[in-house]
Amino acid sequence: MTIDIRLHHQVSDEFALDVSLTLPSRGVTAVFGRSGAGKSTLLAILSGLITPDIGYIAINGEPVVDSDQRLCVAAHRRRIAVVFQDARLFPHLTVHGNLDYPRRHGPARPEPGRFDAVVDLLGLEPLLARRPRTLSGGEAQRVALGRALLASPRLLLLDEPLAALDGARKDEILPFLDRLTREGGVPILYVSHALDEVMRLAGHLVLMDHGHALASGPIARVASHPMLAAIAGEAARGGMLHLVVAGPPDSDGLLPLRPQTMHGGEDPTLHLAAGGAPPAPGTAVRLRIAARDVALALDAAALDRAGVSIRNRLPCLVRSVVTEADGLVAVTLDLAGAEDGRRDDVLLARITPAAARDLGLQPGLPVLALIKSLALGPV
Amino acid sequence: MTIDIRLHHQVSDEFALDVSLTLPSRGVTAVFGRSGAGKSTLLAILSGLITPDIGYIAINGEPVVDSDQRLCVAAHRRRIAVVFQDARLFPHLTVHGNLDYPRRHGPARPEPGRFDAVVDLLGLEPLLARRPRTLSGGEAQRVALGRALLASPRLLLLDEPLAALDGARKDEILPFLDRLTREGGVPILYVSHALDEVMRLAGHLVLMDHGHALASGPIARVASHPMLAAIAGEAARGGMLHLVVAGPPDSDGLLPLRPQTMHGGEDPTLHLAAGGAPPAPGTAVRLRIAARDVALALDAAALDRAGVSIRNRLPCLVRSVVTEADGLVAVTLDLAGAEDGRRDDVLLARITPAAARDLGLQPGLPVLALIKSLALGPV
Amino acid sequence: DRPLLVFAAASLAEVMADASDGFTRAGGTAPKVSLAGSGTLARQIIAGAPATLFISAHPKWVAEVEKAGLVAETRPYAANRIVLVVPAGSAATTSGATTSVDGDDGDAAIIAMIDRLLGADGRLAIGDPASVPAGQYARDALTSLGIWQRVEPRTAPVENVRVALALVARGEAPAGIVYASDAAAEPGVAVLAVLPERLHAPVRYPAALITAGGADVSADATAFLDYLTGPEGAKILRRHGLEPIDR
Amino acid sequence: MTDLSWLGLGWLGAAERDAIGLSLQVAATALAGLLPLAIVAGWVLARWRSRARIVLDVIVHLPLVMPPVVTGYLLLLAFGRKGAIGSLLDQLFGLVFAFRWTGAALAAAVMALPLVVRPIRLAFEAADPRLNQAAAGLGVAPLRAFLTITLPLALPGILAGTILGFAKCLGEFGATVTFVSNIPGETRTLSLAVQTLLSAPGGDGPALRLAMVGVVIAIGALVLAETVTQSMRRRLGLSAVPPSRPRRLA
Amino acid sequence: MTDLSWLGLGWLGAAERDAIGLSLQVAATALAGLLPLAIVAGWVLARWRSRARIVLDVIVHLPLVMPPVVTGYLLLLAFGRKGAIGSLLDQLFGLVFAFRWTGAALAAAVMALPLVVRPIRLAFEAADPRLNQAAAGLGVAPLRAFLTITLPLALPGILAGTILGFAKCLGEFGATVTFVSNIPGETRTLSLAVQTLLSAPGGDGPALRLAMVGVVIAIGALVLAETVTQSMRRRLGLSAVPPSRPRRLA
Ligand SMILES: Nc1ncnc2c1ncn2[C@@H]1O[C@H](COP(=O)(O)OP(=O)(O)OP(=O)(O)O)[C@@H](O)[C@H]1O
Ligand SMILES: Nc1ncnc2c1ncn2[C@@H]1O[C@H](COP(=O)(O)OP(=O)(O)OP(=O)(O)O)[C@@H](O)[C@H]1O
Ligand code: MOO
Ligand SMILES: [Mg+2]
Ligand SMILES: [Mg+2]
Repeated sequence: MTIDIRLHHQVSDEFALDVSLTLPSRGVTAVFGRSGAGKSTLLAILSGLITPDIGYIAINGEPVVDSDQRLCVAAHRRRIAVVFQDARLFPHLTVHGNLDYPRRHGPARPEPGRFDAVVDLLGLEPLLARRPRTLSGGEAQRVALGRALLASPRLLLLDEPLAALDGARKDEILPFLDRLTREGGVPILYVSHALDEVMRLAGHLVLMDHGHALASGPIARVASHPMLAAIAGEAARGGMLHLVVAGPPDSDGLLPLRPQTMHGGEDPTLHLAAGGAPPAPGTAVRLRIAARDVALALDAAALDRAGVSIRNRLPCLVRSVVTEADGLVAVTLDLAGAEDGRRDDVLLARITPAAARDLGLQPGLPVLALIKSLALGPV
Repeated sequence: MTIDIRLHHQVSDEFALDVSLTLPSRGVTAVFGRSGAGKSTLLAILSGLITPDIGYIAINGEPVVDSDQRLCVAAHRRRIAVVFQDARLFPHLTVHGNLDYPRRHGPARPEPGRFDAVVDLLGLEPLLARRPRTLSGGEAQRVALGRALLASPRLLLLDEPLAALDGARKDEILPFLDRLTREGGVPILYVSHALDEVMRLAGHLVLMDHGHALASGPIARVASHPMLAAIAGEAARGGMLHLVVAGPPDSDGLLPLRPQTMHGGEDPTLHLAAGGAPPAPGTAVRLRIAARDVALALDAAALDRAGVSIRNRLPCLVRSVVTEADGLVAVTLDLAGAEDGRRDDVLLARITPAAARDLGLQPGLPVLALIKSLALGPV
Repeated sequence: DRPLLVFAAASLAEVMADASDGFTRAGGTAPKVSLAGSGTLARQIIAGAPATLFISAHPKWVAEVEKAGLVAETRPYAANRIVLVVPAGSAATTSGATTSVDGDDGDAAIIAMIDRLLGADGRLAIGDPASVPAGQYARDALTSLGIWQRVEPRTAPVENVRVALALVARGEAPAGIVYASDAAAEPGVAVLAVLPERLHAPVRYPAALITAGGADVSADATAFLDYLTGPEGAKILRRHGLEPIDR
Repeated sequence: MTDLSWLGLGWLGAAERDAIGLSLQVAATALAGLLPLAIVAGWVLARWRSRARIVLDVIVHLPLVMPPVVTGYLLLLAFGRKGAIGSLLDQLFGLVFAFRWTGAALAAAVMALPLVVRPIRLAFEAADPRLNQAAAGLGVAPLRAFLTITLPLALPGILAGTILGFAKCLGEFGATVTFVSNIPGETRTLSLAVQTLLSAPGGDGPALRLAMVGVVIAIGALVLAETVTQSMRRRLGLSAVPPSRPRRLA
Repeated sequence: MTDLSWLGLGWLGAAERDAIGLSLQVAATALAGLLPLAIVAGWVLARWRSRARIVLDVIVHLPLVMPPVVTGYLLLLAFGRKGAIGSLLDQLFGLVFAFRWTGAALAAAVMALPLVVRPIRLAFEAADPRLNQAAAGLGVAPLRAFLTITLPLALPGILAGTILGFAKCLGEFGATVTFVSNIPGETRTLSLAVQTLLSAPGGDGPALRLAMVGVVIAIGALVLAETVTQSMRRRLGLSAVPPSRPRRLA
């Protein structure tokens, strides 16, 4: 089940969108790229607001655009809801009217209680009687998101829907989107500049630049793409671990997690603040580990003696050691004991040259990756 | 030199803005608060777009609103430029026309070369001939920012100006804003939901909620306000250090920094990736240290033996140890040897209860704060 | 029978109002009277208007309708005169009563009078000769006097008698040539001279009974026309400054 | 004819009251027939890009460019009993315009056409097509989106056009009198009645008095329209609030 | 009078050519005088919140509501040589309207007033006041912001009003003939000339031919206005692009 996109569209003399992508039709696909890369244009073409000059677009094998067949399904028949960068609320309707619009005038038939659930999630209750013009920036974006959620779409396109929201609100909404796509089976294409947002949510990442898709693939693979850091800034660098919940939360409320691909060796259990509803033992989870959160150590026993507070210590092998332009040293790590073929699990650390020298880092060296448990974020 | 604000304004039956603030009229003041807290409304009142019901507003002692004196200076006479949440570009003018508008029709007389400098900084060169409607979200916001910068304002109000920008672009613009306010002496009021943005730039933080200013003060003080974490999410927690550049960058390109308030004891020098133009020795800098970037250790010698890659090790004393709602333990640290009165320097670490038990943490205990050098960010 | 719909020249508004009342009171069918410019009415009849009686301010429009084969019978109905008017109370009127200008030597007197009244930049208010019958008679009279070439640029040709009268009454124009009937009804003007009928075609209001595409002449229309041309009708005409035609 | 006794216009003669009632009837009929057409024309003019648009534009403006009498005369030729269209409509539907109040309504509608279409067109041009795009994304069909978004947003413009058209209907004279003559109780509208009074000497006073009745009716319509428009604009958050200006505080 | 020989209208008589030239002159003068007023009135109607606005609104609509002859008659009473305003203007500035082409222009301007004001008003209502706020933040004074932002943004509406007004000026008959009479070469505009031809039996053909000249002039103006408007809208990114519809690909 995939979303297939091959298209060429000349937007202006200077800018053309030219992409060829195969995206999973489950889960969240993040579209990441600098300002002006063509992300919004791509979304507009998918949703049918722009007809590409040439192209083929199919959702689960069902074509919606096919220039060979001279086919172009009308936007409203595609059932692809968009949350635009500008909220585009209907100014003559109240917030309630906006939220209810897809049901009243479109094909959406949300199950009973869904309206209230969405209103609740997005904190829209006090705004229901208001007109869009009086909403604050973040309020408007929440309403737009709610409206799209209530359209029961086949595919949801989000163009920076959380840019104007505070962190706490984001922390509420992101898990909901996650549930929507996992339980509701609605695939989401998610444009965002906030890489941590993306990383928490997306399983697939498309990296765009100048109208082209530089890379597209599982997030663990694309996360190490050199352009990502160039676009996202330092905060973007990092690795990815695939873990399994190893048991119930311990007495401190920390959830034990084990790498899926690691066999033998030292105890590689990580501990994560479990939060309200921890996943059941056996659940597979995926965690992004920012390079800034990873430190290295050589000697586990000495660590304990040193009284270091970092509990998550993952035995790894150095894959590569590269001195980068900014003077720091990038150390790529494989999990110790991982099968050779499985390289989806990867960790990145960035340390000072002095530390690299002192530790005598070189490919193949066994090291401990120290990861602050806090840095793991919610599942 | 301050900006004095005392005002009450009833926006609607449900919402009133009611604040009393004294802000520094130098540097960047961040206004932080959840969606709908009243940030944009506050900016609108300052800039003169809304006349408050009752109020007194003065910039450097010169009142612009004084309801006792029935005074309300017209918006265009205040010389307060605003970058709105929506870019509000003039649709009938090209990007060049928009940027040049304040000079052609207003009192702005930017020095020669400034236009090109701003265009350059914001990467607007290829857009100059374009009309606003054809710009991408991020492009429009950059133009709006450029237009405000070229209006040579007395005070600059920024309402989430970087929300639609990628990290790399932000990394370019933020230092420019910093220079603008420090060298140009233009104070900036900066609304943002991105706390790291705020923290990198602002010297003063106003925390808003439900139309009220919950807290206002130097960022080091307000950064530990409990509401901050509630609003900003986990990423917001952290501490603040005031440092002095201790010398030129070392052979690895790392800049040595020392706390201003620390005397005697172990060598507390921190090392920071220096970047392109490192500040001269003796320059005072301020760094925010996120709680997630701080680990603790007890024994320095054992650390070396353990081969831990973290080079920045700051001797501290535990001020408090608090187990928090999410199960983790918040450890507040004072720098060892700091004068008692000087508590602007503060570090926060969040560790697992198990680690806290193992380390035997309690107030007064000397510990080493381990800070990944990378986490310090630019000066 | 077709309803009694009368198309009458707008200048007959009051005459028609009185006549309708009188006819109805005398037991006749209440007529409906559509008042507009004679040309407009004629075109409408030709285009199939259900009029049963057409009273035109000028015989030529009846001729047009006749050409279309829609006229069953034409009868002369009323006569009018054209008069030279000045603002009431103006200096021109104080010199004496209405000048008699019926003799041949009268022509010179009229010419002198007009020249004097218009002075250097006054205008002579007349109906528009192109469209208003009163204006056509005025033009004919001035042509007969041999001064139309000279006076034409000094005329103010208006669409509507009402306006011509108002121009004179308010002194916008120092003089005007209008129907005697109109002058009689407007207290703001005084008649300086009645123009001799020999100077222009006689002012006649013909009445035509209309056959609508083969339909017979309406009995009601005939009865009403009889009333109009009868003694009652004559009284009404005189009351409004018009002359009945003796047959 | 509409009973207008409740208006308390007893000081007016029966004929005048007839004329007023007729004018209202004519205006209402003209607008009812015209509005759907004008909305379609306004939309086409606003959204079509074809060069052929200009043809429609010219047709819409014709009644304004030509002397009213010419328009009336052409109507007479086309829609008269003997006219090509008139005779056809008569045969097919028994619909007769000639010398009926229906013809007065037709003339008024034709003369009002350009005035009604332009504001509607401007309103459609001002309605943001991106909102329709948003609706399409929500699965709403274009026509439905037009009816539920574009049309409501264009309502102030439609109302503005209606008001201009209503005023024109009240004042229309030339085309009406030429097309359907000036028959009391049938085609003698307010405007024609005023003109009739005025064409007789001494009719100034009654004519102006009657003209004032038209003005009063128009004022009523204007006040109503303004009220509705303002409340619509207020709901859209567009109410006539000036760009906030400094105000001295109490 | 304007020399129109270059138009190649040799097939028209001198009188007709005079009428055409006069019509253009009258229309141009009327619009030149009317536009500034209409812009002010449109702005006031769009942005004032005072209830007194309705008074202005009624005044603006009056010429539409009243039969044209009444308007002309009232103009005559006020602006004639002996009229209160007319005599004053004559004494003060030697400005005479009565029986002059200037009076025809005045009549045309008055009759066009409601048609010109409404589109301008709608355009001002559609102009986003938040842009003026942005300008204020950049230190630009309100009047300057009006001239450099609101006015340019309202240009399509102003042009729309101008076109309606121009068409009305060409077609105006009733008020003009009543106010300044029908003097060849002085006040006999195209519309009056058409009417004159029409009021003689057999004048239909020439009348319609002359009316067509007016239509052709109007078409020229419409095409010009449309071209300008579309290029303005294109520059604003508002060009008549329909909400993107599915199109079959080549
Ligand atoms: N009508 C147009 N004419 C010219 N250029 C255009 C037009 N529309 C879009 N573009 C350009 O196409 C590029 C892609 O625009 P798009 O909106 O897809 O960018 P984006 O990736 O969404 O950027 P952002 O993150 O800033 O929103 C931009 O450089 C934009 O300036
Ligand atoms: N005209 C109005 N009527 C009613 N409520 C209003 C009106 N204008 C603003 N508000 C409310 O005032 C509050 C403050 O709005 P404001 O735009 O200042 O928020 P904000 O802090 O900027 O939020 P955001 O971060 O989402 O932009 C919001 O709850 C908003 O809904
Ligand atoms: O000028 Mo008109 O508009 O005669 O009817
Ligand atoms: Mg975009
Ligand atoms: Mg805001």
